[in-house]
Amino acid sequence: MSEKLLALWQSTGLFQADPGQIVMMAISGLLLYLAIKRGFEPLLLVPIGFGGIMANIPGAGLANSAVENAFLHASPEVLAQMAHALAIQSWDSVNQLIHAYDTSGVATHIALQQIALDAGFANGALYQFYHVAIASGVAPLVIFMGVGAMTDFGPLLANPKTLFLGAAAQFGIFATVLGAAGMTYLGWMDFSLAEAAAIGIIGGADGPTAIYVASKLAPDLLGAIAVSAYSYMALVPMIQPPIMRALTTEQERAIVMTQLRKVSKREKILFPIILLILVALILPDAAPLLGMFCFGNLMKESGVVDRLSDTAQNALINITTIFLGLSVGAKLSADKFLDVKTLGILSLGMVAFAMGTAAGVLMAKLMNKVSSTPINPLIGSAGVSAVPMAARVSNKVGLEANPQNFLLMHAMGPNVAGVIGSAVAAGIMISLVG
Amino acid sequence: MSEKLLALWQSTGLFQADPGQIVMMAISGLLLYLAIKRGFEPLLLVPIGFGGIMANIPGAGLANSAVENAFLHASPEVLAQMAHALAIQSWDSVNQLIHAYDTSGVATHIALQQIALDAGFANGALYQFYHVAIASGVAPLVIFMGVGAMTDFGPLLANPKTLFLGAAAQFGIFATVLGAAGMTYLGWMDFSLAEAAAIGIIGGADGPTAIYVASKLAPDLLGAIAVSAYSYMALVPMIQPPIMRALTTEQERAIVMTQLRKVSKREKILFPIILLILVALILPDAAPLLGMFCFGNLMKESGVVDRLSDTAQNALINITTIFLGLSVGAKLSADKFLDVKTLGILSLGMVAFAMGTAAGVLMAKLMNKVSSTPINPLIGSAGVSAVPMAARVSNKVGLEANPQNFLLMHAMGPNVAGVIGSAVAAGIMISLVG
Amino acid sequence: MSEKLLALWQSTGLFQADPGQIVMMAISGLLLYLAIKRGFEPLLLVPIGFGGIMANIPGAGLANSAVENAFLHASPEVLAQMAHALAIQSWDSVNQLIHAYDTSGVATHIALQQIALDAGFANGALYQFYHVAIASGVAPLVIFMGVGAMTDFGPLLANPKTLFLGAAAQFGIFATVLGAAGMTYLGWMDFSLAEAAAIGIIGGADGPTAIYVASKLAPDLLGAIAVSAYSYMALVPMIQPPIMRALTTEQERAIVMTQLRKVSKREKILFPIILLILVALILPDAAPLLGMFCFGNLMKESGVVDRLSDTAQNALINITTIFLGLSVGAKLSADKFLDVKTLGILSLGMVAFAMGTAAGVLMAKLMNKVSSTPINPLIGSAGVSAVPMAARVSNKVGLEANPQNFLLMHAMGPNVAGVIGSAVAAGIMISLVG
Amino acid sequence: MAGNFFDVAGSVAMQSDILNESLQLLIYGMGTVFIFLYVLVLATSGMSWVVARFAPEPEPLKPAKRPSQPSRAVHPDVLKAIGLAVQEHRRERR
Amino acid sequence: MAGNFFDVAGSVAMQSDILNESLQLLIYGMGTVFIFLYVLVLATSGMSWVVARFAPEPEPLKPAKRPSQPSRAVHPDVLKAIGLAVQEHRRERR
Amino acid sequence: MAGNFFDVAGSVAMQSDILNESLQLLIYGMGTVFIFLYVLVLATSGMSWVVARFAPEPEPLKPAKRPSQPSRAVHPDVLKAIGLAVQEHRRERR
Ligand code: NA
Ligand code: NA
Ligand code: NA
Repeated sequence: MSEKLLALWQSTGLFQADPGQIVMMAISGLLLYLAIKRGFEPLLLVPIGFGGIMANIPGAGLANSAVENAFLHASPEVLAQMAHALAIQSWDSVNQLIHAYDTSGVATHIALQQIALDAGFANGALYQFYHVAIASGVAPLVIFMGVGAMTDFGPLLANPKTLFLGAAAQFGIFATVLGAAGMTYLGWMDFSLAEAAAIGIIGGADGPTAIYVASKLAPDLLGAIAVSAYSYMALVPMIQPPIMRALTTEQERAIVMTQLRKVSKREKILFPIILLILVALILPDAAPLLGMFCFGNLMKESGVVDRLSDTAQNALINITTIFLGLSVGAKLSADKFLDVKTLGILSLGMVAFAMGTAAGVLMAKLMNKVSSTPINPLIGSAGVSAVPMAARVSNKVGLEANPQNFLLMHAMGPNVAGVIGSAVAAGIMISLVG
Repeated sequence: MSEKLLALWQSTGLFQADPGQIVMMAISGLLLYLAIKRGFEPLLLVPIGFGGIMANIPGAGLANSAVENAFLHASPEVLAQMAHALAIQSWDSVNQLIHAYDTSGVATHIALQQIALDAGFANGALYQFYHVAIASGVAPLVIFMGVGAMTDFGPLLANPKTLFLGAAAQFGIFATVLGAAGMTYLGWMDFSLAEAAAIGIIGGADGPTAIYVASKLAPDLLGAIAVSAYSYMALVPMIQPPIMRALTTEQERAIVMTQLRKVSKREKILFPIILLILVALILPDAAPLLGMFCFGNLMKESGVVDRLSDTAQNALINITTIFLGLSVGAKLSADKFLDVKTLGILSLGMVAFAMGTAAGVLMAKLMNKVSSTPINPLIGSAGVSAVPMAARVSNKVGLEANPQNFLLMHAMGPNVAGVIGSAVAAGIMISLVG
Repeated sequence: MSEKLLALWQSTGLFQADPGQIVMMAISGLLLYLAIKRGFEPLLLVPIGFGGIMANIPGAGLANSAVENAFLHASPEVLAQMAHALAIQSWDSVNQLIHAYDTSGVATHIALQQIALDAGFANGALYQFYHVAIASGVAPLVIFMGVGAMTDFGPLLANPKTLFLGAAAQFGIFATVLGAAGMTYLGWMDFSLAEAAAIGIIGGADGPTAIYVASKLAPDLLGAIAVSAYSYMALVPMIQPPIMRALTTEQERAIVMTQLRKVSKREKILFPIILLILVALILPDAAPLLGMFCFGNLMKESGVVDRLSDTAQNALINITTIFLGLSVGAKLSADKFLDVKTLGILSLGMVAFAMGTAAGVLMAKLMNKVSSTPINPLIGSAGVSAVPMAARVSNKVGLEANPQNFLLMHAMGPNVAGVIGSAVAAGIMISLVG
Repeated sequence: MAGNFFDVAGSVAMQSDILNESLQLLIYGMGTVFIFLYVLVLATSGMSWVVARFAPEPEPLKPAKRPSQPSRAVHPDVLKAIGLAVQEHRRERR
Repeated sequence: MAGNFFDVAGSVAMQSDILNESLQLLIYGMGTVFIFLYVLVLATSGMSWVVARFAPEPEPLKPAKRPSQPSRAVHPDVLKAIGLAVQEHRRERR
Repeated sequence: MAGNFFDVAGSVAMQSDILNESLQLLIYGMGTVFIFLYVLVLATSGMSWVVARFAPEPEPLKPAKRPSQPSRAVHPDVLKAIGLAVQEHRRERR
């Protein structure tokens, strides 16, 4: 009798809880609060926060693979089998086995998986979502397709020079990589080059891009990187204005830009195709992200497949967002997230946004020096993407300087250029570091 | 010439048909009739019935894995290979091999799968659906998320005591497990404890929960369990009223309940989070089902991710329902369904609903004894869930006793409580028996 | 320094491009042009064309499996490992290894896959889409379900004899198989019987059917077959009229048909069930395609699961179409498509459409001889399916002969009969040749 | 999968074989197509006759179902649409 | 997965075992269900009390959010619906 | 996958290496970004010029397409919406 009550009690989360999980559940709860009450990128942070809570439910192992669950709960016999499959004779702690597993090849993984499944362990639901949505790399691509189907390149086509602003703003990405390397050099942190590159992409201010790169270069940091990317995207209205004001004069901010020309349907149809061809010629490693992005945009602009385009920007992107968010939440595990590295990622992410903003504004000022047509430097900050938030910020700060000056449409150019820019940067990272 | 006509004739279903398949196609046709003409839970029974017909098409093997199809149609050489992989030297009937296969481990399964694929056999379409939708456990979770996004906990929050009715009604579940065990004890049936537990869940009167538990504890009985669960849910308006009348007096049925208070948005947002935390602390094994349920409900109530919530309750749940139904139909194979166990399941399912109804009503009467605020015992029967049918039944029977007495809103409380209750019961089953 | 610039330059598509890929990108661009500017079946040809461009991006390997990418880019050590797994000691070109891989069994495939993954190679995005959508056979089935949910069998039920027109038009399929065999006999081409059968299905004038059969009988030709099928379906208004006029007299074309009777709801509900039962009895190999088709139609006609039916004809079919199209595009690789076989396929496809059209018209004339109720031979051409284009063509040509004669509704009968007919033909091919 | 009766020939694959194999395919194929659709014509006509004879006019059942289902099916969008459409319209009638 | 405390008995599987095992399941099961839902009642009531006491009327926040979101959520269909509906209606008023 | 020219260094991974590697990344990265977007600016401007010069006003083609497609795309919901909206409105006008 008593030992059965004991069994029941031992199956409770209260009994199995470890402090790290409690902390992670609290952090996930904070994300939910920020998303629901403060409107921080709710479409992503609600699923991420909720997924984070589920992933840290003690004893449920929803974010674990069958093998990981076996390591945690298996009987000594099963563990012995697993150790044997790992070619380990003697071992004092399971962590030894886990480490051996993490460093072993695919064949060994399959062998242990078979043992775990035979022993009745199963992959957690969130693990399955992560495996299908992110590990495969598919979900970010599908979301990029949907974003492409929602993007209007008209303002960009009306003023192609704004692409340079989208280029300059990517300085935040690479400067952050340097920063992460510097922290490692100073011994504050221990980031590999791949990790540094993945952290830098936070400066791209583009969620799917950051998740895609992190899943390829630093899966262990994916949770922290995604959380930091989406949080700072939500904080853009707080982060950018002071920097923009500091780097510009009153009269620069008041510059009125010339009305954008009307862009023809045909130009809009040809743009995604040209962009894809350039990607193919210059940077094949950016092809998955930018290819799907162009595909979505072509579906929209061609006007002949509206039912596909509508689905891509509604049912399909919504479904994918739900599972992408839960999958990111699955990466909010205590052992990965409650690490000094996360502090580094959060601080570096902030730096990345600031640097990108500054680079965009300064680039705009430089272009004003060289070109004849006036450019309001405030639209430079929109080059970090964070669509459409950053463009709205440019507009708002502009109105402070000149209540008649509506910069929104002008800022949309660098804004979407920033999406392209960071996808290009992502391709470079994967090509040079991956 | 003639032997070619023979080959054609031998490839017809007429030639390959075995009586069991004919019977199963007839049963599936009956399910379609009940769904379309009698309105029996059509959203599930139309796909289940149609899937049942497809699964029993002679010679098509739509519900078989590549290995099963190989066992049925393979050449002697291939069978010899498979026997060798099963470490069987001599065998007189294929069933021997099939049995050996069923009892072998994952590694052996993979080996035979490779032989079958090399021999040109493929997984049937319905088998693939089942594998992806149910075996993975994903489809019931996605449906639960959608149900959560469609559920309003307002009436429950206005009168939390009704949760006890949702608890009492789960007595039907566990009493049925005892009943199944009794049948085994008396030698009428031969149910394992896991099978008995899976059968009991029929009493939860909740389709996805029953399918989820059956897929974990008794996959072979899944078809019969799902069919019986959905059939009795459709029969609730016939099963419950006599029991409700038998256990209550005229004046009890006429009890007017006090108007429900207005529930604030904030309470509705906090409820799913509190529920999730309790699950995490007390019953981690209920986390997958209740977690997704709470997630769907939070998406709805938070009001900041309406596009996700809309997709969860429309496109996503509809797509999942289609494939879940077809997958359940894939389990309506003669060898599994045309078994004395199915009769046991159908009779026990009926018992489960009756017991649950009675327990709910009696609990309500008990609460009337102890508490001051009056409770109409008729709302107790809604505790079996079967949302919203059971609540409507409470309302209807109530109106017979007092034409001015609208119990619908009051019955919605125990009704949704019943969903939580059976999900909790499911967690207990999986934790203690799984 | 210089060798790093070299590395960057070598990672560009410009450097890695081979002429075949350039040509394929041009051909894919042409498909996009035809789809967007000429309205050639845009729902499929836009995704196919775009997928074709992405699949041929030099160095990106989006359409390659991890193993294929390893063959292309792996270091000598990794290649040595792979050769060893293939039991090949010495080899002068990688093509040797690739050939050995293509002809090896599933076990070897898995072994090489493990080596490739361990070496850091991954499956391309388009390869993953193809694997999930087409190799599994699922996407064409889901699309067929959606088409079924969009099909109204009313006209067919009002005049069942038109089924014979749908039967006759399938002559194009089998005549084309004979044609392909003839080309092989004459040594112009080298088609296997399976390839010939897959090519013949182009004459079915039904995209999903052609893709389904090609994926089973001749995956290497899938790209060419799908492109040719959709192109000729778009060209139906050009291909059919001359043939129809050549085979009919002015007064035959002017024949006015008797008004179609009203068809009851009940008949429409029973038809898909009867069709499914006949498939089960006579031609189980047609069960996957026709089963899903009937399921979609039953969902529509039953009227009790409208939310599922709506999803099947909108969100679900759109999502599937997007990935099916991209997956077909993944098969537009230079080595497979830039082959003399493609020319054979294109010419044979044209023949198939012409033969089918002629057979349909002649059958209608024959039926006019034997039956009392007059049939306008122009509706015979609609038997090739190509819904609803072919029916519109019948109507248009009919109006030329008699401006008061509206044949559209009469032509819808043979038109949907053609869908059934080609699905039946597909089943025969798979059963006799597969 | 099922009885492929060309296997032997197929493996030999001499030019002449493929020709007469595909000829056989033509004969058996068109034969089966016609038989199948002929049986379907009979079954369909029979079914229609039975329905007309024993169970005419099932229409009543439909209106009973339709209103409930679709309303559930399209709920979110449509209700909003109605609201907006009607407001919209009132606005412009003023 | 977790502590299945019937394993041993389960493997023996004597008729009498299953009976008393399922009896135990009944006791522990209903016990846990009631405990769980009882705690839930307490937690819910507590939460409601706290909300009512310290953070009443959060309604204002909702109208602020809703209009924006849904409009985005249902955008394509609904706008078309409005347009068509209004035209439609004008047409038939003429 | 492709030419990772830091492999060797990467495997050594001395603190100083990562610093100069990421410096190189900064140089090559920003360089490529600017080159890529510069070429894109040229290509885009060129394309716009060509379109404006040789193929102005493609608008006519669009209105021809749009009406057909969307109506198909949103068919079920919207038609119901129109119906309901119009009835609804009639009802309240009485
Ligand atoms: Na960016
Ligand atoms: Na329940
Ligand atoms: Na056809």
